Amino acid sequence: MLKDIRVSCSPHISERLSTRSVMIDVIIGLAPAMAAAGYYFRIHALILICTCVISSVAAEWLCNAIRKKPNSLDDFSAVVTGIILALSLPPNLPVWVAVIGSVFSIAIGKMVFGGLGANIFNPAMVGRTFLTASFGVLMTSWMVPVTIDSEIAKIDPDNKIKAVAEEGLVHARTRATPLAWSKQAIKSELGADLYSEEQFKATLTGEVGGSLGETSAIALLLGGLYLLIRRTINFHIPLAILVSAFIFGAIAYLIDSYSYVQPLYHLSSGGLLLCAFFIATDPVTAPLTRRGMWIFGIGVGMLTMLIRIVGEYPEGVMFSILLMNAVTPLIDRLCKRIPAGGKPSA
Amino acid sequence: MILANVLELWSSVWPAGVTMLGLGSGFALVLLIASEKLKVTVDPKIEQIHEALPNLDCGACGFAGCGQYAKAVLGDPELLGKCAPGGPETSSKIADVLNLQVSDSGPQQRPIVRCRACTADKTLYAQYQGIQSCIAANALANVQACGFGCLSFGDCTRACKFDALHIVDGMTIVDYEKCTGCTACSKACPRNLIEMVPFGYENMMIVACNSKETGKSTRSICKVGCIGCGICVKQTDVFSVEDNLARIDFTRYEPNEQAETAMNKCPTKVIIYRGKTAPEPPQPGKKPVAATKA
Amino acid sequence: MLKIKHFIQESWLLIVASFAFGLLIAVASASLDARIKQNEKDKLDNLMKSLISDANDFQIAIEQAEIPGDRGRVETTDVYKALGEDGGVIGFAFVAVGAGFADKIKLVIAVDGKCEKFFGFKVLSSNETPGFGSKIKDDDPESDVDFADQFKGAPAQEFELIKTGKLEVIKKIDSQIVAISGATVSSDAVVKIFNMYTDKIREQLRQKGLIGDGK
Amino acid sequence: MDTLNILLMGFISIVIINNLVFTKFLGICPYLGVSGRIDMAFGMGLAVTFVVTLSGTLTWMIDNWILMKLGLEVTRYICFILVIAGAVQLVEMYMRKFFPSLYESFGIFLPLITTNCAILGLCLFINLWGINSLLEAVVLSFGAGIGFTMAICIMAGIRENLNLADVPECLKGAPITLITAGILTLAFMGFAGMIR
Amino acid sequence: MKVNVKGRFSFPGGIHPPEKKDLSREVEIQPGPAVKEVAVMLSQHIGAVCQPLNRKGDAVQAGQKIGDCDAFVSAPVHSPITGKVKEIALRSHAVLGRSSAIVIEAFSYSPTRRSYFKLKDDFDEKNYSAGQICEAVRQAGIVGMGGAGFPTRVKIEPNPQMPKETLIINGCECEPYITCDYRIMLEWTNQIIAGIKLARKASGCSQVFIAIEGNKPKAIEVMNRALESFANSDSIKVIPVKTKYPQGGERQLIKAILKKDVPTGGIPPMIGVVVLNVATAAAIAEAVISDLPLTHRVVTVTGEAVAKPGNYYVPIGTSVEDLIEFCGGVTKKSAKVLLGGPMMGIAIADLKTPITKATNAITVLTKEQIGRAKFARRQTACICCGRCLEVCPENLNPTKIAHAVKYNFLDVAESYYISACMECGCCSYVCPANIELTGYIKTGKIFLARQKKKIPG
Amino acid sequence: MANESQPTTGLYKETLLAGLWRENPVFRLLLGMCPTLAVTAAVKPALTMGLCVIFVLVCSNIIVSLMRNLLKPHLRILMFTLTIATFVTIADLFLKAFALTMSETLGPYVPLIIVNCIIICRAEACASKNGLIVSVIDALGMGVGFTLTLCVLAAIREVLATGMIFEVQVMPDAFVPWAAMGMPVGAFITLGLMLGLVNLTNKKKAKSSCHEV
Ligand SMILES: Cc1cc2nc3c(=O)[nH]c(=O)nc-3n(C[C@H](O)[C@H](O)[C@H](O)COP(=O)(O)O)c2cc1C
Ligand SMILES: Cc1cc2nc3c(=O)[nH]c(=O)nc-3n(C[C@H](O)[C@H](O)[C@H](O)COP(=O)(O)O)c2cc1C
Ligand SMILES: Cc1cc2nc3c(=O)[nH]c(=O)nc-3n(C[C@H](O)[C@H](O)[C@H](O)COP(=O)(O)O)c2cc1C
Ligand SMILES: Cc1cc2nc3c(=O)[nH]c(=O)nc-3n(C[C@H](O)[C@H](O)[C@H](O)CO)c2cc1C
Ligand code: SF4
Ligand code: SF4
Ligand code: SF4
Ligand code: SF4
Ligand code: FES
Repeated sequence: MLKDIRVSCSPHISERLSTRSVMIDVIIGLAPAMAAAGYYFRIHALILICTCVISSVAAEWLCNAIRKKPNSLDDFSAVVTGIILALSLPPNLPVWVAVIGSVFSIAIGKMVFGGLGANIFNPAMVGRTFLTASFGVLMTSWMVPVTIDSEIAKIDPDNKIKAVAEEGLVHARTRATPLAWSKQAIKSELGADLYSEEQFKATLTGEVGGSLGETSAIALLLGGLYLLIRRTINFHIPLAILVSAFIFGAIAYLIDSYSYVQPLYHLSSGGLLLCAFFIATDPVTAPLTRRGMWIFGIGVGMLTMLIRIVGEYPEGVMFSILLMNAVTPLIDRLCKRIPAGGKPSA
Repeated sequence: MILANVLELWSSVWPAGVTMLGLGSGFALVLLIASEKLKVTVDPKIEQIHEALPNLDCGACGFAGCGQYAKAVLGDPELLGKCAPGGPETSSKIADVLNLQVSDSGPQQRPIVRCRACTADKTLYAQYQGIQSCIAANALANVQACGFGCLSFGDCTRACKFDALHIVDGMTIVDYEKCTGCTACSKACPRNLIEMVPFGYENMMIVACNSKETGKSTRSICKVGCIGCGICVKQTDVFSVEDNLARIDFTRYEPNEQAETAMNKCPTKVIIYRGKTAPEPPQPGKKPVAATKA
Repeated sequence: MLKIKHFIQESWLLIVASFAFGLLIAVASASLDARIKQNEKDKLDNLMKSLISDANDFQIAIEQAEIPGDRGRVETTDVYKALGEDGGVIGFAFVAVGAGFADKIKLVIAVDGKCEKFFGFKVLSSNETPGFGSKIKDDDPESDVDFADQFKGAPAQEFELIKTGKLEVIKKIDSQIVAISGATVSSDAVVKIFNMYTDKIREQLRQKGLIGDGK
Repeated sequence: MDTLNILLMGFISIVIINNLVFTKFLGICPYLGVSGRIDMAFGMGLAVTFVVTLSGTLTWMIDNWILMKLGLEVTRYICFILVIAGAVQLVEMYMRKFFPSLYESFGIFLPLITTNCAILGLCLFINLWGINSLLEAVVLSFGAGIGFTMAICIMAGIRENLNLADVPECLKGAPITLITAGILTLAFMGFAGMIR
Repeated sequence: MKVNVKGRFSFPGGIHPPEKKDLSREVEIQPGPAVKEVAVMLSQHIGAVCQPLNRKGDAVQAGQKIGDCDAFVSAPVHSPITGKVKEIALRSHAVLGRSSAIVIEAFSYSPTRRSYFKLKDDFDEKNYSAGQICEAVRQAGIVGMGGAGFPTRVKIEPNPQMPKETLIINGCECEPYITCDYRIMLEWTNQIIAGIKLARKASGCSQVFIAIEGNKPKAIEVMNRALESFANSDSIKVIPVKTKYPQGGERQLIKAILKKDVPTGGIPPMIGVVVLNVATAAAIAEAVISDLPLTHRVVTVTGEAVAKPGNYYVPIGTSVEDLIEFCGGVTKKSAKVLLGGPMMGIAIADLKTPITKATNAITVLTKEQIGRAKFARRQTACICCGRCLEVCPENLNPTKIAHAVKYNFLDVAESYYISACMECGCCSYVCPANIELTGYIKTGKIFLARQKKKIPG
Repeated sequence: MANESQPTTGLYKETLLAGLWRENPVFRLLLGMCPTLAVTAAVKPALTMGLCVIFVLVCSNIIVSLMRNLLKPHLRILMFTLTIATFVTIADLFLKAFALTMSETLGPYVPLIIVNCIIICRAEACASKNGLIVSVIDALGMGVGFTLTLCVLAAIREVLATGMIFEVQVMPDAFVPWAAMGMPVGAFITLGLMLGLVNLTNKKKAKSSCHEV
């Protein structure tokens, strides 16, 4: 009668969802940011994104080949890592640096832990941090968007735009990066009010210097919204990050509104939005439970602002991500779920 | 001249010497008193093991110092060999201490696998997709037609710490050279196919089947299953048949003519030898496909 | 009595050994001590000499000068005077300490005999990140300007750290110091150390009458 | 107020910014060895905190009040190590005899840390940094212990997770722990320069 | 214990798989095949196995008791047909593997539409004492027909240590595909209510809730109407619960209706609740009032691969093969045969497996459907997305437990409360990485049980 | 361990080689990790450190071996510590006198040799049980093994972090140094990967204990 039947454990049906579809969703969510990057940085964006994706994928393939494990490229997670890494790098980064970063991300950040799902730290951030530590100068040299008239942009001969303090009010959009500017304002006691309305608008559209994918707040919000609607990510982590960062920024602003920028500027500039929607939400490295996600998000937000405000670096996103990744196992342990019926008495 | 030099040296050197002397003797005294006054009695076994250890308290074993490791090893001999500084030498010493507890009387217990169906002998009703473990597969009725035979997913081979079990062409084969008789495999098998029996001889005769089906239904699903026909019982009373399945009383088994006859007369050739030098088991009827290494 | 005997029995080896080792160390120390002291002095001398190339000899001018630092700490340092060919004082040098990016930075700073101009500084010890903060001591062969060069001949007054990278600003010797890009903190630390010591040292030199009080 | 400030800053600095494990490479052996399980790691951390506070204080006193006064700095290393070893051994025996439950929870780790560089290292660093008040020495020593506890607990959490992952066979155990520690140091760089 | 009937009766977690009930929802209960042979398993319930009361060759009457056991937690089995005992042999059992069954060859069996259950006009549960009801239930061999097969007598018998207050009648039928309870509620309404009253009487409960999922409005209506027309049914309420899987799980049902949690590792009577399936209630009525043992049951035969899906009233012991054959055989597409629904049902390989008292459905899935389910598709590693945590009705951490089992850290699995899992399958259903979480958890539970059994011995 | 009465050249060779590879203190015993990580930013300090360790190891093994029959159990470890601390102090003094820069670079890691588990481990495992010659050879083997490992690690790091080795440029001019390799990260990750590589080379047939699907 029946010849070709199968047996297996229940359940025998499942939702139409796969790791690959989740990853593709993330790529779609990143598309607006990539488009914005492409618009503002043109060929630089294309080169950087392609380099990172290709070398990430190649590195993953190689690692699997070395371990004689089945190929795992079709889950697309390496592509996501590549894109996120690219979006967090300065647009004019030399290609070879991007290759080193991608290979480090995948090999040390992911594959040595056992590949997809096993990594403790966010691979892209591991790569970026390594690059920052290794090639600090290259990693902090920013270019202005090509859409800005070169007449206005006072680009130094060596193409490193260090904000020129003595010229006072430089054209808002040509300052290094919004955060670097605000940091410098604190240090040189120029006062953060130089951080103008115009600049804030520029951070929304993205016509500012900065990492490839972080400049346009609107594009990031759009992508984040897509992920939220698709339920690829939960709202907990982004909300916790943005709210805690805002509160922290607000406290600093209230204490000294002369040297610290308005909290809203903090949200719109730098990698915070990219982080909140795409990086901190990396499910692998974030806590599993809702309560854990709140703690994680608040931690990321607070650490980011702590580093931005008190620390040495203008941007704290990648460090706070890695730090919170490190304590994620502890958070998960702390937020261990208790069965619905309470702990068994025995 | 030299004397003067020496004296001069001495004069600059003595404070250090004396300080050290004071320190040294002070510590010696305190430690001596402490070691006698604050002595805590512990299990002599632990003490023995502790003594065998290098006492470096380096933590390489993953425990909080040698004392803790000693305690742990006593409880769980599988932890043996974790002391990197001590090396194999220390391990063997600890093993000696531990072995004092093991009484060895009677023949060694060794596992036998009571199923000899190779892949070709088995009948399948369906294809199993899922977790590749015997326990998981056994939870589903009739993953194989025979509800008693070896599932060949190798839970037992994973349980064996000594690499003494292998799945060859769907059969679980014990490597009696490597086997230490630790019983881990017999505990692991969800179908209770692996039985620890006293190996009175180098090779033991076993009934390599576990099927309690009636002869007819056994025959319909397995070429090498015991059909409970009772021919073997007629040869020697070492055999008995219960629940359609022949068994051997291993405590009374000895290699002799009758047993040999029983083995040869078994219609499905389910009585075979197992042991270090056991001959290849005979094949009933048509030869199955040559055993390919799994 | 028995107890003492027991003690001796158990511990004589340790006691003897500690005594012997104590002596051994002391002997080693005694024989190497002079050299060690000399080494340290040589190192300092060399650094000071490289700053004040005309100096023939260095002598302690102020012993344990006290410099009040951050948060109520007090640093102490010896101030050396550099003697020229003619035996006249041609400059002063001292070791200055301050917090850098990673750890403390120790500098040797030299000023001229009137405490008006700096001869510059050398790094005695620092633990700044290689490639970043370590540039305060490296003479970077690639760049045509050197961070340390900005201090050579600079007036002995408050320095100001700025971040502009224009070559003219760097080349200009004045009280504006351009930070090393990527190592603002370390640059700032050096400037802070200068600012912290300069006035205090001048004050003390003046008190001791080693320099005139006219500016 | 100033003193308090110094103490507080010193404490924070040694816990996170100049963490012994991440920046000074001290105490790596137990960090690799005893970080397999969180409860063990925590016990180890407590024990280190206790011992490091004790020995940091003791050695500072001996150094400043005896050795420096007598000009016997050459014997510093010997004195330090003897004080540490002796004190630890005594405390361990004492605890074992009179507080067995306390001993079970963290006393068992005591012997393990005599040969741990974090202890001696900290005493040496305190000397090297020229800490000249007893209070500061105590706070720094305590902070060092807390920093170690934090580091080893984080690592233990991570390793418990890695148990349930498909780490390449050849990297299991110490290698992956080292790599993780490497990335952790990268992460902790974020705090660099926060307090000077 | 006031109940807010208006609230949204639901529980945290759960999933919404496609219902697929249309296949057999509107098909009335029909007589099953004319079987020639039935195999009555000696163990159809949780508890002690029955001993056969007959020998090979004995003739047996329909309704005759053919297996019994003295143990408290057990239930006798009866022959559904008149015939001859052919043999006592091993048959496949969905849970127990190979297990003994009494094989009865029918002299003649012609299935008839089950005669309509007539509730006598003078029916009043007060005419029966609690003891009488319990004994009748036991003698009729009634076990839970909702799936687990726990002897019903044990459930309803008053227990002084755990006084029962609430009786919940489980008409949720949350599993996709299955419709037998729905049909029973529509067609045997009065019988169910009589059964409920008897069960209430026997267990001494003061209030009764009939839980029906919101996607069965007709059943709710019919039930409500029947209650109105019945005397003495004011303490019985129909509660429309949220449509969601596994709403029918008793712990979830109790949570939804009473907002109470059954203690982990505990059973509902600990908080004074009894949960009975609607079919069980109907069986109670039949047993007590008409003195009929449990020999037949309604089975839904369904699935896209079945030619004639429907609900059939069949003798217990009928083989799956016969039943599927009766429904027009299976089409070529069929690839998986399940006893039960697709979420909790057990896949069987041996189609000779007989139906037991707890078998509520036979679902035959097509290749295309199982292709879309786990196993066939590529698995990846867990991406820790947390979906499995979100849907777990027991508030567990399925991925941790499953991975602990996979990597052989059973103590870790235990520390994450592996034993609290009810194997509902929600976690596997949603996992984007296609990990067989439920399978691993099941494996781990078996493993632990083996370990526990071995260690003291 | 060796029986002292009949030492053979083979045994000596065996002992020597054991320290170099088979029982390499860093790779196999995982001991003395702190200096391994701390001093390997460049080859020079690594080599200096290694030499110091060899010196201390040999001296303390000699002393312990000579005293081995006089040791009392409760004072044994104290005795070892004392011996080692003495020689470390001497080594430190020598460094200060003859290699001031190195002494400054190594800083407190020289005195930390006292607690380096390798030395106390060899004292315990070898010297306190063996005769003079075996102990010395063992010390040399272990010490050289340690030093070589340190140097390899340091070489990798120095080349990548500065493009130089022994402060001599070896990489092409276009090479941009990877500053991170000179930082703690570099130390941890390089050593981790090296350990992995070593494990790989002598990997025995390892069985995975999980139920793979
Ligand atoms: C996800 C992400 C993380 C980042 N993390 C950091 C960081 O931790 N440190 C940093 O200096 N820049 C980081 N950046 C870059 C900053 O957002 C921004 O471009 C930088 O602050 C520019 O200022 P800078 O020199 O002046 O550093 C990150 C960018 C992204 C997109
Ligand atoms: C790995 C790393 C190490 C650093 N080390 C130093 C350092 O030693 N000294 C320093 O002043 N800045 C150091 N920095 C950079 C500072 O944190 C900060 O970004 C810099 O002072 C900003 O200066 P800029 O505006 O000139 O770029 C380091 C940065 C990184 C990423
Ligand atoms: C996940 C799950 C789903 C269940 N769904 C139902 C259901 O839909 N209908 C039902 O009657 N019982 C269902 N049950 C069984 C009930 O939990 C419970 O055992 C039953 O209602 C008790 O009644 P019984 O003893 O009469 O079978 C389910 C159990 C589980 C674990
Ligand atoms: C919502 C979401 C966010 C992700 N973010 C990152 C990321 O920030 N960095 C990264 O390397 N991979 C990211 N990934 C991809 C993937 O999870 C990651 O490569 C794993 O950490 C690899 O194990 C993301 C995936 C998802 C679904
Ligand atoms: S598990 Fe033990 S008894 Fe079984 S084969 Fe291996 S060594 Fe022998
Ligand atoms: S003997 Fe048992 S455990 Fe081993 S493979 Fe066969 S069924 Fe599995
Ligand atoms: S199968 Fe178990 S773990 Fe999974 S959702 Fe259901 S109760 Fe939770
Ligand atoms: S649903 Fe699957 S992928 Fe997501 S956390 Fe659970 S097991 Fe992992
Ligand atoms: S070498 Fe530092 S703790 Fe062992």
